[in-house]
Amino acid sequence: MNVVPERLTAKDYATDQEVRWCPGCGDYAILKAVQKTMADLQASRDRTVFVSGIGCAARFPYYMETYGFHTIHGRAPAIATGIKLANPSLDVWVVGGDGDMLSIGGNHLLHALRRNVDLQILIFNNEIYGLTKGQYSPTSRVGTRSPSTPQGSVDLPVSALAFALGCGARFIGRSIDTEQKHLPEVLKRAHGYRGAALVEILQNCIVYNDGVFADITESDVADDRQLYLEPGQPMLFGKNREKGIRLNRETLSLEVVTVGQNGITAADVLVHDEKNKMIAHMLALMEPPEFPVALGVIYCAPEVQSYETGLLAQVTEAKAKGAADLNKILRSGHTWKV
Amino acid sequence: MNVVPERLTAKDYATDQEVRWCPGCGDYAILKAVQKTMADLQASRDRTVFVSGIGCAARFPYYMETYGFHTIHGRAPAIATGIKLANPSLDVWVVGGDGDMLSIGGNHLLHALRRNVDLQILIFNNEIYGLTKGQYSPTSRVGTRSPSTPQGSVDLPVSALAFALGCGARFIGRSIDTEQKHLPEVLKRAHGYRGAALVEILQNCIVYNDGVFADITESDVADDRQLYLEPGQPMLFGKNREKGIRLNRETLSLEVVTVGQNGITAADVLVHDEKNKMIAHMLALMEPPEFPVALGVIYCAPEVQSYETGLLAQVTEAKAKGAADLNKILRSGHTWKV
Amino acid sequence: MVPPTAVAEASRPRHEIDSVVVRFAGDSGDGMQVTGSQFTLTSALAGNDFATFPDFPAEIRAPVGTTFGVSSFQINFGSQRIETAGDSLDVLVAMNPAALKVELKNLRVGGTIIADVGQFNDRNVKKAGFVANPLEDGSLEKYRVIKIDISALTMEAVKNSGLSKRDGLRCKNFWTLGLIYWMYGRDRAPTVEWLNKRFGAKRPELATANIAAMNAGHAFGETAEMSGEMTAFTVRPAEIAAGVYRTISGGEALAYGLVAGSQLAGLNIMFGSYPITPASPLLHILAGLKQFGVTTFQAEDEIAAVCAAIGGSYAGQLGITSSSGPGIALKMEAIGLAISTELPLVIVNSQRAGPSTGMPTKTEQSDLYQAVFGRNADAPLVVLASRSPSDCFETAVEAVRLATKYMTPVMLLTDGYIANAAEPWLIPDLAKLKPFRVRFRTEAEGFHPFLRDPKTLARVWATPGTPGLQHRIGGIEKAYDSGHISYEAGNHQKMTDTRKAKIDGIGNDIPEQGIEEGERTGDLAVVGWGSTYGPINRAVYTMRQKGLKVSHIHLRHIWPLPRNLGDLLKGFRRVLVPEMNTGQLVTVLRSQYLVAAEGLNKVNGQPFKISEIEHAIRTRLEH
Amino acid sequence: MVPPTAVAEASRPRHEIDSVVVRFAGDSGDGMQVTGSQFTLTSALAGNDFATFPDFPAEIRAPVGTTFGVSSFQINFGSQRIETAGDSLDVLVAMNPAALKVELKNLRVGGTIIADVGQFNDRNVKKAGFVANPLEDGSLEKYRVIKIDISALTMEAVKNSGLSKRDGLRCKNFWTLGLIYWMYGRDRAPTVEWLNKRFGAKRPELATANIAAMNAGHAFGETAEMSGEMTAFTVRPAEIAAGVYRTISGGEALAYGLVAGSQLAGLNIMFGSYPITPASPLLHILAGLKQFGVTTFQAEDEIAAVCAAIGGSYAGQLGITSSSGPGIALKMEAIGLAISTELPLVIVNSQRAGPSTGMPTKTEQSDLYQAVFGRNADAPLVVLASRSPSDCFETAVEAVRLATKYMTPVMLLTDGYIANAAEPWLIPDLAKLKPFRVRFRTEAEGFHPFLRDPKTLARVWATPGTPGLQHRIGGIEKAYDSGHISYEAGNHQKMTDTRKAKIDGIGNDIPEQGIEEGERTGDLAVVGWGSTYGPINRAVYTMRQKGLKVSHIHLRHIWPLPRNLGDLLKGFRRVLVPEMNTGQLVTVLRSQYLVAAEGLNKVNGQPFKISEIEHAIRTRLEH
Ligand SMILES: Cc1ncc(C[n+]2csc(CCOP(=O)(O)OP(=O)(O)O)c2C)c(N)n1
Ligand SMILES: Cc1ncc(C[n+]2csc(CCOP(=O)(O)OP(=O)(O)O)c2C)c(N)n1
Ligand code: SF4
Ligand code: SF4
Ligand SMILES: [Mg+2]
Ligand SMILES: [Mg+2]
Repeated sequence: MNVVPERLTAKDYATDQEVRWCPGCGDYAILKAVQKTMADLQASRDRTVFVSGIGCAARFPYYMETYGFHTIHGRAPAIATGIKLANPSLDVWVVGGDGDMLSIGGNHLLHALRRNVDLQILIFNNEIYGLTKGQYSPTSRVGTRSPSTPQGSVDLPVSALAFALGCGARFIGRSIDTEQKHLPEVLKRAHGYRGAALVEILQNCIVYNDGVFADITESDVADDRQLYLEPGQPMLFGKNREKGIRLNRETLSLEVVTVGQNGITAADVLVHDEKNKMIAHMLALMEPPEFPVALGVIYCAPEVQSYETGLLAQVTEAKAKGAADLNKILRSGHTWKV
Repeated sequence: MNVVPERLTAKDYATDQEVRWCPGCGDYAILKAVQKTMADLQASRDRTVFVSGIGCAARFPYYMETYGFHTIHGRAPAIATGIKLANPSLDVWVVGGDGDMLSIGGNHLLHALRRNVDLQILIFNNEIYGLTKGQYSPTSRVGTRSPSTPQGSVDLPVSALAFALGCGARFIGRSIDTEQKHLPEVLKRAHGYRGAALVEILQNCIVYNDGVFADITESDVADDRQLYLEPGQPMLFGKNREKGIRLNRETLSLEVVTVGQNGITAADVLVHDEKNKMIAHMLALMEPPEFPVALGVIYCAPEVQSYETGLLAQVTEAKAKGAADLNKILRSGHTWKV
Repeated sequence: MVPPTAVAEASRPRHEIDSVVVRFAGDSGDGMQVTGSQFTLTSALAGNDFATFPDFPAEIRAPVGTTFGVSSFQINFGSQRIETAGDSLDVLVAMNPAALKVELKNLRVGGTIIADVGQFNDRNVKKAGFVANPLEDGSLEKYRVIKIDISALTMEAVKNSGLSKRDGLRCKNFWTLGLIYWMYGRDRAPTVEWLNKRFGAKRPELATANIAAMNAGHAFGETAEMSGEMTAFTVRPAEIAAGVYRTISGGEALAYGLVAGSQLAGLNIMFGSYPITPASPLLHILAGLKQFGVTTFQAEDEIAAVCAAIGGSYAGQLGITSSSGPGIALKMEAIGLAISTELPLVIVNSQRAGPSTGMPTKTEQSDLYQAVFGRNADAPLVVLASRSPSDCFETAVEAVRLATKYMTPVMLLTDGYIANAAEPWLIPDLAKLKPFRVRFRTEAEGFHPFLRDPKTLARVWATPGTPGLQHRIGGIEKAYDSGHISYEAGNHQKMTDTRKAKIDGIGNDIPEQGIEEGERTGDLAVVGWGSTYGPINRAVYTMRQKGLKVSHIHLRHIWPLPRNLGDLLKGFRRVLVPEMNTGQLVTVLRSQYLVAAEGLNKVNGQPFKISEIEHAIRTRLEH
Repeated sequence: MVPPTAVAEASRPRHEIDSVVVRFAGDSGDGMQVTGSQFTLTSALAGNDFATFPDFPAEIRAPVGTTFGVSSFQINFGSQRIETAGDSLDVLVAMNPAALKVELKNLRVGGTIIADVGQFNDRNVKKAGFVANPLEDGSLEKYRVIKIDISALTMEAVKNSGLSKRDGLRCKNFWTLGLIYWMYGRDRAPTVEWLNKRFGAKRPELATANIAAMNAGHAFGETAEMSGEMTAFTVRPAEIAAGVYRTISGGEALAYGLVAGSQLAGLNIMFGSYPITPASPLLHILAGLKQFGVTTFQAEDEIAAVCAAIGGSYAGQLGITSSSGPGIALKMEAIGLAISTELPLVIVNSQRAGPSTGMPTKTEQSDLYQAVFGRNADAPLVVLASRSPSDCFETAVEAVRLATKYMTPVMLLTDGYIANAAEPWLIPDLAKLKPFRVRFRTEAEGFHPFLRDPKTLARVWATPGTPGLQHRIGGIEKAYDSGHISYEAGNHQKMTDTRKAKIDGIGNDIPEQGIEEGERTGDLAVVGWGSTYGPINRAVYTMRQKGLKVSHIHLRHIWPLPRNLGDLLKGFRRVLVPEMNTGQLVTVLRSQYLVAAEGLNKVNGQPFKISEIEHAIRTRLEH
């Protein structure tokens, strides 16, 4: 007789806590997508941990019926590293906003990526500080007027994904809050990657930055501004998938082309190779209006040993060298009797 | 009658303080090169400021007869930003080790670069923590044995320059401590760049990491392991400049070729274009033994408004809007008389 | 423009009262803060004294109708001197069941509830956690309950405005404000003006609709129907010092005080900060004052913020940074650098409830330890505390004076209550403030960077760019006689002693401690600091009326302490220290003066009530 | 192997003495630390009691011959109980003029200087800052000066070793060691063994040469030529408790203590740290103890280090982090998180001279304020201090016990002196230590994350991976009854009170404060903490011999304080608190007990001398 395993549904990953984001916030959609992802993965609720910093995004763990740690601003990657080192069998997700991860938390993100700790790191990028009421963030575009920049911001924004690649990230992906089919797929890929996997999620802050991604997400432009990457598939987009991305191999830059126009054929369109870091760089930096935004798994390097695996192997190795007898160690070396 | 201006020599930029690095430390050579740079530039001693964090490298300001601020570990870019904002007419140099800048100071470096503050930032990379006696650093190669990693380090190092590009740096260069001709040239280019200019200097720590760059600097390998970049010039190296770098435009990767072999001609060799960010990425990541190390100005984007220029323009703009009368402001809006 | 409602005033008899406490409570989206500040403004213009207490939810916008999404604004106004926002409410405006649920406990028995019955539907009632509709089930019989379908009346009032239903309903706060204006005989004109200014240019229909709603609410009060239930009151103008007044919040007063201080010092400001509740308003306000030579830098984190400020001071501007508890903790290492290099620096700490993230929107006074003691090594600095929104101005000027005169970091403590509350302020004439211009060192002769003023012990301030003075400073110990790095034992002792003596010496440059209320000796001294000023002062006043020998001492200078404080305290039989923490100032006073001071501690995120302090005084003096 | 020199012992008459203080001083590159530790080892094997004080320059390797490049190692050994490294030197070994210049002030009048005349050339003499050669100009006539061309004699001794001139000359420290071994009748065998082990495998010629140099130095002592000038001494074994001994440094004792504690608790260790002087040794040593389930993580900075430790504790290991003052300051915000989430955490603070970077290689006790008070909000934790290298072991075990039993951060204070010094240690039998195994929560029934043990008030520890216990924690205030986020006023009061009560309650779980030396009442209590133990104890002992009614009280538990301490202090007429800071413990004692404790403060980077404390005791009791 076969025992039919009890299947958990997305709802089983929701806590009984009232969700406290502003009505209409993009975070609701992300929550839904993550709960769906969990159900798709049939993730163990008690072996999964969500770790976050501070911010609207960082409230996330309270709504996941798993283990959760809402820590302090910017430090989630460091705390998650400690969790993973202490118990590598846990499935650890890190969640934070663009401020949490790229402003105060930039250094920890850098080192978690560089070290290749086996984490799924999600940045909810709304290009604003939501929780503290709307100041501009390191991803805000030049000229952003906010309470702290009444005349508009002057500093150049950082690209979460280009930054990650510069840090040595081996997996980067991107999706959009409301993309309830696409987002879970990207999250599952990230989950499957052994090593640090970073996913940027474009998220609408309805209160302080409403419509900042309208030029990408509004239904009338979406087709022309969203490029869904598939490994091994040509980079086509547009209503009728008539547009494509071509690599200009002379200038080493990307161009938007229309298949069938000016002699462009399907063969001219770049085929997505997740392992090509240089292309990944260019894809990460594509921006409207000139380009569509690249979505999906942009870069996925071959897996190498993750940090905690390497470090804990040293512990195992040390243990293998003989019983750990502290009494004996204390008495080794030069001792004398009185 | 012409007044002959008094020319300052390199010595005029030396303080009376005894230099306190280990005998043979690469920092001496860098000091010499910087003093020479100052003399070449005829830099004003009282308008120049050297700001550093903590570490052997960070002792640097004490030896420069300019203004100097030896601050705290990792924070020099942030302090330098404040200095530049308070007095943009100062010429501000930031100096730090690989630990200072890329470990504890990574976040400040990220944001100084992203904001494009007009600073010259020098990283003395010895791939080790010198001052604290030899622990491995974020640039140490995998397997580095150090007091804190007796079994060898397991984490992947970060590349200072790839990181910088990911952060949005618009000028990156590289040289070697002992290259007394080349280093001042790179420094002068950095100095001339209005915006954040990052220079990585490979530096030998004779005590804790002696010879870590021997595979690049030893005289028997130097020709084959050092690629000196010149804008508009082909990337040639080797004893007789017979080797070159070719771009494989299919895989988007670089290759070492020998001119005259296998049908390779001079035309196949890549010509250095300082403005090409993608090539810069690839150059920054070239490593022996497969590749020579790229030296010189690797990337130099067209100048854009630097951060302090933009921010201070807002102050000027605000001032231009009328006399700043606080008494008046206090009395504006709703007031009432009792 | 003729005030649209000027005719209606005084058409019915009004009861005269001394003071009233009103609290507007509703959903976060109901505009309670705007309502409150408009009411504050008109109270000011009516010549009342007042104090306010805005109380926000932690969430940006919590789901509609929940208790944790309730936002409220309390005002205490009167013809007498008002010290606090009031212990208990006379009038509670409840825009929905959740607001009633949360705030009812603060209403005095017999107090008035004005409820929008239009929002008391089953769903909302349940969401608020009531089992039955409290307006119906008799549970409110201790109060006067005025039930009005404000929602419906508002919709009616704005029906011709062309607004959508949603936008129209949003005007209900102005309908309510109109009603309350009628209750207290207020002039609507300033609010009309404000609405026109706010919406006039871009969305004039919003101005029109809100004005219509306000007028309708006002008219509703006027009409006979309610006369049985509602009473109209007159609150006479308070007797307050003559002069020009305005309302001011703590954030504004701080910003203006810092700018005024910088002008008195002859410096520009380099302000580095990172947003955090409740400290952000200072960043926002200063960002709008750039015309005064203020550069505001939103840094990547608190460490960079303080470091940029230090860099600014090093380069010859006035470095200022600001944050709240957790952010201040992050700045401590860098503050040590400013102490070691003896650079001026003002650090504003808007305290909030902790530990850790705690309750960001709730007030607390628990960073005194951190301010006085919270750094590695012997690292003394100056600590000041402001007692009220308007007092922030003076305290800020004093902070700048001490920082620049003594080349030292100064920590200025304020709190969430002060930062958000507003009060009337007799606007000072800045021309009358005494300047304390900074003199930068320019003479090369005899210069070294740690040369000191023999009297203040302040070191010279020589900024990069000064010809011939190039030098190096840093966080390593410096030789007393040259400023060079020194590891010499005796030198470190001397420098440590000097750093301490410099700060201790400031005790001679600050006013002697005075008494706020009462005699210089007596049975009980109530010693406070910061935002507890109001309730302590009022409680001491009242208890003195009852014949108790109690006095109120309130500290602005927390470190160093005023030189006469020890003697002053010895003149009292007992010393009581009310604090919104578990007992921090009391530790300092006991250690400094060996007086058996005892704490009165409240750590629930709410300001003290006058009655709590009265009670404590009484029990202390009845034993 | 037969000890190569066993024959030579006792061939000449020896003076017997009780104790001697020797200081080896030379250039950083001269190997003084190795020399010192070898001498320490043989002193231990000879049965002496001893204490050592290594004193490093700040620079890694300063230029040869400079005063700031002098490295020295002081040892006090004897047949009596040794408490400190010694106030003044009996013998100063000066390998070059700079060493003489720097250390001469510590030599007692009549003391012996052994100088390598081979290094007293004009250049070196000038570099050290002498105008003339001090060995020649009669300036040393208050001392016994023994001039030996150690350099030349070493070169002679190693001439057949095949070493380069440079490497050969490097053996001069072992030549000198050989001479000193002769002076005090020491066995060379252990050093021979050590040299063979150190160099034997890779560079046997170095072992051979150094042994040859040592033997030559020893033989030099033996030979007649020097007999007029040099005396050989015997220092008898000290009377010390029976058992097996070893030498131990503070760093080692800490590491072993933490591992022992983790074993008693039944936990693995997650150690996160970032290098900093003088805290790094703990990182280095623990990195070599991975077989005990210790994971060492060199983080990107101190914040990440403590955060990783917190993550480790959250996941069910013992989170430990370690740093020195400036790094500890950076950790404070995160420590607040551990306080708020009530997770166990051990924070080791190896104090150094400040403020800011200060003097990293010099010792100080100035982080007590930071430990007790240095965080935002009301955020109490446990503070312990160890008094000596070996005491670090016990203190570390106690830190782990309290952290895990009470689910709280514990700050363990040590200092640069303790971290680097070494002393003999009666090795404990770990099997005899009482285990305090942690019980993780596994029952789902009735679980919530802030359930408390009614007695200790510790919350349950439920780690991710436990079936059915999934829950969320964080730094926002939590409801007492559910652990959910709560902004409720009364709840915050209750939680604040509970956090305080939990820590205060630990006062009942720690030993009553005892007396180290003297009676329980008297004229003067000298109260110390940390590394001042030695000089205080010896001074009190001596003054008691002279009939003064003085007692020594030494605190291990700084917060909470032992429950009987207040009463104890009241039994003394006066209380004196020697500290290497400007008066930090004294502030705490005064505030807690209102005792008129006074400070004896020394802040010059050097430990107290016994005589300084004796003097202070005398002046206090003569008034
Ligand atoms: C140490 C510290 N500094 C500052 C804050 C205040 N703070 C909380 S969240 C936040 C930024 C929020 O922005 P983001 O991370 O983008 O998240 P969002 O709210 O937009 O989701 C800030 C500055 C804090 N809680 N702690
Ligand atoms: C806050 C703080 N943490 C740690 C240290 C200790 N520390 C000083 S320098 C340094 C790293 C030195 O390495 P690097 O920056 O590479 O400079 P190098 O000495 O190699 O030139 C460390 C960890 C410190 N001074 N302050
Ligand atoms: S402020 Fe913005 S990001 Fe935060 S909950 Fe509201 S809509 Fe979402
Ligand atoms: S330790 Fe290394 S980097 Fe530091 S001064 Fe010595 S040689 Fe140079
Ligand atoms: Mg955001
Ligand atoms: Mg380095």
